Amino acid sequence: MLTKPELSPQEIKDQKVYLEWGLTEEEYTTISKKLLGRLPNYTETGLFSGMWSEHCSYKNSKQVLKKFWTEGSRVLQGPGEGAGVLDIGDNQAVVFKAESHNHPSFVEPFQGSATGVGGIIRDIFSMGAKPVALLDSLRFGELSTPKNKYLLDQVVAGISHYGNSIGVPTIGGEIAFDASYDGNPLVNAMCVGLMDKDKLKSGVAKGEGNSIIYVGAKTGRDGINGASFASSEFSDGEDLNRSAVQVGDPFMEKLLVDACLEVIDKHSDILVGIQDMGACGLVSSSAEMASKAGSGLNLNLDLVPQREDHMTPYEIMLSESQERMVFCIKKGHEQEIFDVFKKYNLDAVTIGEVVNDGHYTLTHQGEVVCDIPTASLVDDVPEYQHVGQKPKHLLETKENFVPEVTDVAETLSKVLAQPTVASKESVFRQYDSRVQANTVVAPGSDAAVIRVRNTNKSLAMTMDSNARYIYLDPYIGGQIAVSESARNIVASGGTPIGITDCLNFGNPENDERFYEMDQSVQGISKACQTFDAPVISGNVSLYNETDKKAIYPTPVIGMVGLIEDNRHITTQDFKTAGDLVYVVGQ
Amino acid sequence: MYYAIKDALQEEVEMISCDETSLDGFDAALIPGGFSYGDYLRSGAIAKFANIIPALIEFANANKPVLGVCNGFQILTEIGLLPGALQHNKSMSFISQIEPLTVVNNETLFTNLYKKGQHINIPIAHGEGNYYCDDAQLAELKSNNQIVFTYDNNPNGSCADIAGITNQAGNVLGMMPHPERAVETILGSEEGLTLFQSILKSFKGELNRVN
Amino acid sequence: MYLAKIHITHKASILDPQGEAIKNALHRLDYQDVSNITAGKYFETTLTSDSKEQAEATTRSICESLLANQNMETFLFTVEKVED
Amino acid sequence: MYLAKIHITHKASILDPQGEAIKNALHRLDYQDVSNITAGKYFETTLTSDSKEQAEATTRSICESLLANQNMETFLFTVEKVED
Ligand SMILES: Nc1ncnc2c1ncn2[C@@H]1O[C@H](COP(=O)(O)OP(=O)(O)O)[C@@H](O)[C@H]1O
Repeated sequence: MLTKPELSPQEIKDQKVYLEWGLTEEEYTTISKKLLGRLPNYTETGLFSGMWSEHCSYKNSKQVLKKFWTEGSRVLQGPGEGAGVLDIGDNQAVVFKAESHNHPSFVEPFQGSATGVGGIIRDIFSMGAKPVALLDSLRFGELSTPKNKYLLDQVVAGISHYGNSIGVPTIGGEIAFDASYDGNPLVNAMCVGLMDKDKLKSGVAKGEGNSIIYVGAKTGRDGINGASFASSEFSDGEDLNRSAVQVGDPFMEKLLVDACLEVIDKHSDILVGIQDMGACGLVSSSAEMASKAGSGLNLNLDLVPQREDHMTPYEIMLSESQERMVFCIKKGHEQEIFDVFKKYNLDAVTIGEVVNDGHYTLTHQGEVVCDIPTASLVDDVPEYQHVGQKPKHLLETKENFVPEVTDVAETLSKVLAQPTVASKESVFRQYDSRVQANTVVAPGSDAAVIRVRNTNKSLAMTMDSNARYIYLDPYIGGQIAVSESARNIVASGGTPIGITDCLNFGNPENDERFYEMDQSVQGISKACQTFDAPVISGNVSLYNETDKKAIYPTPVIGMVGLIEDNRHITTQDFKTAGDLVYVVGQ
Repeated sequence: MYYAIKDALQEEVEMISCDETSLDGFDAALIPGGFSYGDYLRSGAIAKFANIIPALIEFANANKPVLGVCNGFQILTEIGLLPGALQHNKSMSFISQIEPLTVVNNETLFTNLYKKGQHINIPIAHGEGNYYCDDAQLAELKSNNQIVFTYDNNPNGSCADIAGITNQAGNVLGMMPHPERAVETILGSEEGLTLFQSILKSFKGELNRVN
Repeated sequence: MYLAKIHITHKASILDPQGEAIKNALHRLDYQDVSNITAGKYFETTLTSDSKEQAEATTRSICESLLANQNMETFLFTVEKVED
Repeated sequence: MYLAKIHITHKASILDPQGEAIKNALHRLDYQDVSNITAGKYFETTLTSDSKEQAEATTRSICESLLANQNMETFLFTVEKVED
């Protein structure tokens, strides 16, 4: 991909290169005939392929996501921004979101999981919140193969590296092993932040003449067009032709957090919008910010800080280099931002401005390399309607299987020895769970608890999913996942107040896989409503298949609960010999 | 660290940027943990060139108390205020857990409120906490009573179970465990607070407070 | 006995945060003549293989399977015969 | 322009946790002919110094002050002239 000479619009059409980049025939036709009225050039085709990928556009899942219950009295910001925000009283708000980094973690487990953590942290502080906790939900194939052991070790090391270095405690999560994740491990990370309610920021670019400022690390050829890559199935041979891996630099991100929070704190009046550069890098962050306000943008790519020589516009726009953010700043106040970033030794550069014509225009070395309606990248993406079909395995009823247990003690110890059931201490001891000195309940109990400094309140949080239940009954299974989270929160002394989710599924174009997603989302939604815990953010990871075999349907729930009085905090362990043990429930 | 002093100890504390060049007017210097400069190369290696370091060395040489915790300990060895070095943990992985320690020397200005031989629980969280020094150095540490804390079940491979040492003069303490994370019951332990109270006590006894 | 000397370096175009951090530190310290620095790894292994070819094959194999992360790194090695 | 190649290795008398961990991993993987392995660091720096002597002096100085921790590590380097 790096050395390919740039093809002309006609060559792209004739050689059907867009197919390689993940655009379908129909999509390409819509773009050239309906949206542009001409053939898109090389750069434009690249931008469309990234922005129209499932990862950026949710074109196959929007229909389902609309079914989530997103209301509730505490919601300050529901799905649609970098992260969701809930009111927790006293002018304070909790911000959280979960994100998957499945494919990158399979290709390069250490950096893949590390950059997953870096990305989710950026989503949190781009809302104006200080990141206070991380959680992770992991799935691997059985530990009997060296490859899966390697993946587990490296993924955990990557999370530990990034989270520990940046100084955000990793305080909870879950891990399970099953053959269905062979070749398709799941690495989902969740970040929770705290902020003053009135500091809430959003990712928007508006106001003619306002400046678009690029801050953070330089752009290199890392993970070019990773989003369209993440949104396709892969086969075993692919290991060989990968594009350059993204490498995270937690130290850089630590400076970035501090600098961004300083801007939000002290220069709020000139900060129109802020967003992190995640999937599809500069194009997706800037185009989404503009589309929210119906604005256009003029960007000069020569001004983008670059780490490597001779980068093409396509590479600059679709690079997924880490630790970068975009600001929209009121015209004339740019220097205030530069001064803040200078203190932290970080790049901050004006790369363009907001315009009112609705056009997304890029220039590079004096030439216009892209001139398309902003809306065509974001709002005009087709939404696909799928109709699910109940999977075959659910139609064939089997006889109830009743296991025969002869030696209870032996069976119990066998069950406890299962990696999925066994203690996860060897994993979570690698995570600094107490940095920031607010951790009241560290990993090892039901939910983890972080106190809110200077108040008598705490937050409980947990991540849960049980894919087998969902495989066997997606609707009820979805409810069970939320209920398990809620039990963990309640058992720690909290009241559930909201959830985030990561929807990990197979290919949605397959009716049975679609059914699993659709039904489990409805189950989740129903349970959320019952618990008065709305869905405020989330992420979708589809096409988790290797050689046509899908993972178990694995929607992961990340739930946060509020503990109104720290005296209510409860831990899981038995306290004193002789205490009575009760079983409650059905 | 900042909150441990401000909220738990209720004393005046100020954060100083590594770009400052003076520690004038301060009674004690506390170097917290936390991956300075990303811990690239070796923990603390790059930090040793921060602008504040000459002032810190001068401060220590003037016999004022200096405490380095975790990354702070690593920095103190890198700049030569404490002997030895901190290597990768024997297991090569990061370890975060609550660790039982023994107070070996309670006659320092950092430990005068502990009992000799007292067992305390303090969290550790590090990847490079495996203390190393050569035999001659170790003999010297022992004969000068510079070993202040030892691990009860050596988690990282440190020589002689060392968790914390002072310099010869006894005014510089470096330790891998985090006393500042054990200063409130809600955080699980108050046994780290005693260390900060000890510093305070030795002050109230010996020095007139500046500020 | 054979001695293998193995060098592992970053592939070009992969971000090398360690090299960057060191370079910045050196510039702050006024080593103005250092224009670039890249950080890599170096291993020395002694092998009891029967022949130089076998020692080379083993070395290549451990580089590929363990020492180098071929997503991001390349390796180079030499093998020489040494006294037992 | 000069190119310096710098090797940093553990002093022989000091246990090298990284080398040990790798050796154990190799033995688990059944590389029986690997009898020992030591882990070190490798740096390449380009220098714009005026002379080879100056490039060597700079390299020595950055090794001593930054790259190696002389409590436990030793360094070795070579400097060669390269095309600009
Ligand atoms: N990947 C992980 N990261 C951090 N903590 C984890 C991880 N996996 C499990 N834990 C912690 O281990 C404890 C037990 O987890 P789990 O076995 O899922 O318990 P349960 O089934 O009771 O929820 C919890 O405190 C959980 O947060």
